[in-house]
Amino acid sequence: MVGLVRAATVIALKDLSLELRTKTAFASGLVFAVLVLAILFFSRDPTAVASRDIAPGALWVTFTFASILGLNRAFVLEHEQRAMDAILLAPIPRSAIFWGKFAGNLVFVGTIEAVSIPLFVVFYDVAVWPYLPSLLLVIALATVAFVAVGTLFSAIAVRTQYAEMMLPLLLLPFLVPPLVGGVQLTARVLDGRPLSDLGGWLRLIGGFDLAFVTLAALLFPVVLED
Amino acid sequence: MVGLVRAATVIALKDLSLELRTKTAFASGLVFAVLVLAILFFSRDPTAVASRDIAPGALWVTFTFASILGLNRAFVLEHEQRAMDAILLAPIPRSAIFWGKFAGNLVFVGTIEAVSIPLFVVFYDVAVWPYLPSLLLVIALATVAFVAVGTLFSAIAVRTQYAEMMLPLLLLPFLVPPLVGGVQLTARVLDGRPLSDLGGWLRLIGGFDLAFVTLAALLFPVVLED
Amino acid sequence: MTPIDRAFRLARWGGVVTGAALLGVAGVYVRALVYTPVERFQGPAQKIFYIHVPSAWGALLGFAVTGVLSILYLWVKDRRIDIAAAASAEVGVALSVVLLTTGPIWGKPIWGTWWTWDARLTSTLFLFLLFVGYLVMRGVVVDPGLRSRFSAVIGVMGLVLIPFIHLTVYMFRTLHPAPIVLKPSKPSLPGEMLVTLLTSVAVFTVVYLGFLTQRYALGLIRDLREREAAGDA
Amino acid sequence: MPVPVVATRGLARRYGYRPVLRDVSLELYAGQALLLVGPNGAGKTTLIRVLAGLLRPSAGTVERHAPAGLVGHDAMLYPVLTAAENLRFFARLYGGDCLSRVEPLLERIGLADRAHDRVATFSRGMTQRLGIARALLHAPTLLLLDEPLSGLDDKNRQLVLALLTALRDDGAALLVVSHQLEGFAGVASHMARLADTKLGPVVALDGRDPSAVFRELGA
Amino acid sequence: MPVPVVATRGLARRYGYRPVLRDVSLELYAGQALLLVGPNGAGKTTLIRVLAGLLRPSAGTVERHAPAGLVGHDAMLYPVLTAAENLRFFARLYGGDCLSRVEPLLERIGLADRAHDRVATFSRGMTQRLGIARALLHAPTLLLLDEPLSGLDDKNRQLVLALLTALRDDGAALLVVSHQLEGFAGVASHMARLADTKLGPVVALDGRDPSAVFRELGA
Ligand code: HEM
Ligand SMILES: Nc1ncnc2c1ncn2[C@@H]1O[C@H](COP(=O)(O)OP(=O)(O)OP(=O)(O)O)[C@@H](O)[C@H]1O
Ligand SMILES: Nc1ncnc2c1ncn2[C@@H]1O[C@H](COP(=O)(O)OP(=O)(O)OP(=O)(O)O)[C@@H](O)[C@H]1O
Ligand SMILES: [Mg+2]
Ligand SMILES: [Mg+2]
Repeated sequence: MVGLVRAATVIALKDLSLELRTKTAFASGLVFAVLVLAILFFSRDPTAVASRDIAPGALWVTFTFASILGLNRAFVLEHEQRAMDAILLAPIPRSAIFWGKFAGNLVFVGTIEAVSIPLFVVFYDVAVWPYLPSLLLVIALATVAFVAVGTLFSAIAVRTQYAEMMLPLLLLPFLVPPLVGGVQLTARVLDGRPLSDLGGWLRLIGGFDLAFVTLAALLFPVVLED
Repeated sequence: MVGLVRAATVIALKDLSLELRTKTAFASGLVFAVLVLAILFFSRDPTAVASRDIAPGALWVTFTFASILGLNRAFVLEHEQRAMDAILLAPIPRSAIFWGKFAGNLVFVGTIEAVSIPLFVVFYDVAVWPYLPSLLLVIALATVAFVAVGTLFSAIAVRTQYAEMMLPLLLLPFLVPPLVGGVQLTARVLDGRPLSDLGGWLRLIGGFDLAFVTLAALLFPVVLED
Repeated sequence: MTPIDRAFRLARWGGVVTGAALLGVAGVYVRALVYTPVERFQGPAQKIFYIHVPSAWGALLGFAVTGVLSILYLWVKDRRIDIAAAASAEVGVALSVVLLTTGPIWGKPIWGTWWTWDARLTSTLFLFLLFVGYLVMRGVVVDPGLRSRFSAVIGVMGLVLIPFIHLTVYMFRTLHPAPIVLKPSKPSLPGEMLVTLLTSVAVFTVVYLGFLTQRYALGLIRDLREREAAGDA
Repeated sequence: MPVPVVATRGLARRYGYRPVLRDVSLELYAGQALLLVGPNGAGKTTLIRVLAGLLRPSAGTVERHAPAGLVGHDAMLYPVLTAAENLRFFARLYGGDCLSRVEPLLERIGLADRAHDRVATFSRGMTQRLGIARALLHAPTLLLLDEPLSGLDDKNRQLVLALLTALRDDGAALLVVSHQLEGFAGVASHMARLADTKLGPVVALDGRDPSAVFRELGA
Repeated sequence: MPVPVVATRGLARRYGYRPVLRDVSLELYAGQALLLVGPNGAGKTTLIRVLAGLLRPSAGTVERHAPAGLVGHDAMLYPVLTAAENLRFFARLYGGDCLSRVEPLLERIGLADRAHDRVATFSRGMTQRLGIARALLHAPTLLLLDEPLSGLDDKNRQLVLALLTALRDDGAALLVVSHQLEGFAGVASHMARLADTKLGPVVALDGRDPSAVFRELGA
């Protein structure tokens, strides 16, 4: 158990130190957010659609795509010179690799999200500040779900020699519940509805998290075997 | 000149045969389109926003992301065992490599677009059929622009060891003109405005194509040198 | 009789069953068009009902079977289970294509729209996409052992995903008709139509089984060929 | 009698359906250094990866009583990290006092002055040495080396051979795959040949020169 | 007097600010086979890549009168394509009658039976051989080989050495980098040493054994 936590931390920290050095998550979070916002902004006829109504969608589309790119990165790195083999040789529980990557990816995606949110406030002048806590809770819940599945699938994708295309192909269907939930909750939260009204959606995403984090952790070793 | 065309064809065909074998472009075009559509649908309050109003945005967001993934793929392949070096040794003009990759990517992105458009008709039931020719023209124009820039930048990105993140980072700013143009034009075309009304936008994108295809072709050899 | 001969015989049987089933489908349609009353509100459009609903049934059956076989594979690790799972997925995808085309064709006249993001539609759609990805992945991974394990993992994940998607979209208003046959109270469908529906469901089940046997046999043959090529006992 | 550090019984491995190893039974004891030779495509790398636990055998059993140190065809390093960062990462992964061994090891393989350059900028021989250092981080009692001398110049070949001899004398068990036999006279205690999926007899060298024994192994 | 196939004058190359080659002047004529030796990190690979035109020199000039055939540390192949697909692709790229040489070459390097397996599934020695075949596709008059024997077993080492000798006799110019000198007696006509960024004198072997000359080159 101690071994697991220690190993997972070591792995996560390695990925994060790389991220800190390159700042790619930060930068791309920024660029993605701006671009999606721009496209959706210019695509709509301002008289017909209030920006408020598409803000949540834009927010989540950004999160999704920025994250998918990040997720791939995590295993491409391990694959390049087969460094993953050296990790597998170490006397650590294999699930530690999952938890390490999972944690690393969470921080990575978290950064992207942290960067984009302020941009939305600016672009769509939606007043988030009052609802920030609930909003963050919602985002966190949805993020955990798809990062867990993404971590599992990127380990598969990287070994198909077409990682860039294969990951989204496998992952996207699994994004429906967390994203729809996230979007709905975001919209409602921004309408100033208290979390208590949103029990249904929260339970749904919570359940999804529980189910798939467990499942991913259990299935991960199967994917690593050779 | 003959040499250039021949070499470019050989390179493009190699990439396309790989695509045909794996169908990843086709499949991921499908999945991407559907997911973006789903997210944007569920993200909006149906009473507030008519699907027509966000269809163009959705369309172009899909194109963008699906393409970015495809563009990366093209050079990751070359980089894996340094196969690109062997290509550089061949007695062919280096611009042939650009045109080959460019052509390959165009077909790839074209497939994705061809797959997504029908889906939009079904999901948003926007009546495109009457406007199809103009719509295709618009899409073609915008696509050429960002595939050209994308081909150039993916050659850079692949050598930064962070290709997945670096390409979008470099590319996205250049997508603003073609995408905003594309989105605007799509919206107007779907409103049944004749192309003659849209001269301004068309000229903008046309000019962008001209400028950046030329520039990319010229700068490409610089990127290859070591 | 060598395994490969046996596989070929199985394939032939599959062919026979499929053929018979397809004849059955034709029969059902004769009955549907000629002997079954035209639905009062929907008119002839409703006739598509007799292919739409059974194909839905067949598709879901196919995916469910794949999911279950995936779990089984992780347990037993027998390559034949993997081949069967893949076969079932293929049939499922094929039938969902039927479903996803008949649906909108029906929807346009009835609902006035090709598509609506209702629970059942959306879950079918994404289920379909998931298994498209499943098949693409199988096409890309060459090592059979690896391919089987990856497939199984995706299959299991998919099985768990479906209820979630359904629930998700269910929290939206729904256009799609509620179950009209499988419900506690007695079926709310005119007897004539009900009989036609049930026969066509039965027929499609046979269609599924026929295709399944065929694809399974073919997979088995390909597999045996691979082993021969590799000169493995 | 002592227990082998690693032992296989009736080991077989297929890729897809191509059999690569058939019925391989092998025992390796502490202080032994087995020099494994065989033609290209014989299955040497496959055997090593199975012994290391990176490949599951298709049949038969593998018993390993210690985490192996592995030098493979790839360096198993992160090109984007520096030499020191690479070793430190794996040292942390192994835990214990491994971290304290990073500096000395870099010193030993003559990369101390390049410790803070990214591995991506290393020459082939430098990468190879760093890969060897990585394998020695946790002072393994079982060392699996797949062509450890490839890409090394004269000086470094001697250095690595000396390193291996020292490890063997300290009681580690070594399995070395190599196509070039020169220099292994002092290192290898036993020798065997793997050819068309079968492992030949393991013969003790007793000071004879590997190249001499090579012929007698019927190459 | 004949013109050299490749010639450099005052060649220098830096990576960033680290000088790797200083003032290298070298001439290679048809029918010559220069065996280039030197410690790890001396700059041999860098020199070869500059000669091939893959790296721009930081100073000095390179004159090459023919497209080079290059065998490098990486195989320069597509792992996702089969052996035959790889060779056919590059043959088409070179044009001419190269396509007709694919089959014979696969035969020659003993990979005909594996022609339709993906390179990703090849053993190291198989990949190395395929890389060599790739370099020979267009019957180059200038061959640059960076450790061509690495990963090859005895039989294939002989095979490749014979191949090189034949090419030299047909009037190709060879530059071979190698850390193992055995077997090059018949192949190499000249020998030189590259050490700490400087290229030493190019000495003619005149049938002497490279290992003997190696010492006299002051290694
Ligand atoms: C899980 C997949 C599906 C199942 C099990 C299913 C089942 C059914 C059933 C039982 C009916 C008969 C209801 C009635 O007539 O009262 C029906 C009707 C219909 N379905 Fe589906 N369906 C599925 C997917 C789809 C899809 C993907 C579409 C595409 C738009 C679709 C469109 C329709 C339409 C338009 C009707 C007629 C609605 C009406 O009668 O008012 N269905 N479906
Ligand atoms: N991932 C793989 N998939 C399919 N076949 C493989 C794979 N890896 C190796 N093989 C095959 O297994 C056989 C043995 O490969 P292996 O790498 O073990 O040989 P080797 O003895 O190490 O050869 P070398 O001396 O060239 O390194 C070869 O025929 C090779 O083609
Ligand atoms: N891409 C690069 N960036 C920075 N430095 C590099 C790069 N490639 C090589 N070097 C440095 O240049 C020097 C020479 O490298 P090179 O690969 O030419 O050596 P080499 O003679 O081939 O060594 P080996 O015998 O190990 O292959 C080394 O110090 C290496 O670290
Ligand atoms: Mg090997
Ligand atoms: Mg070198």
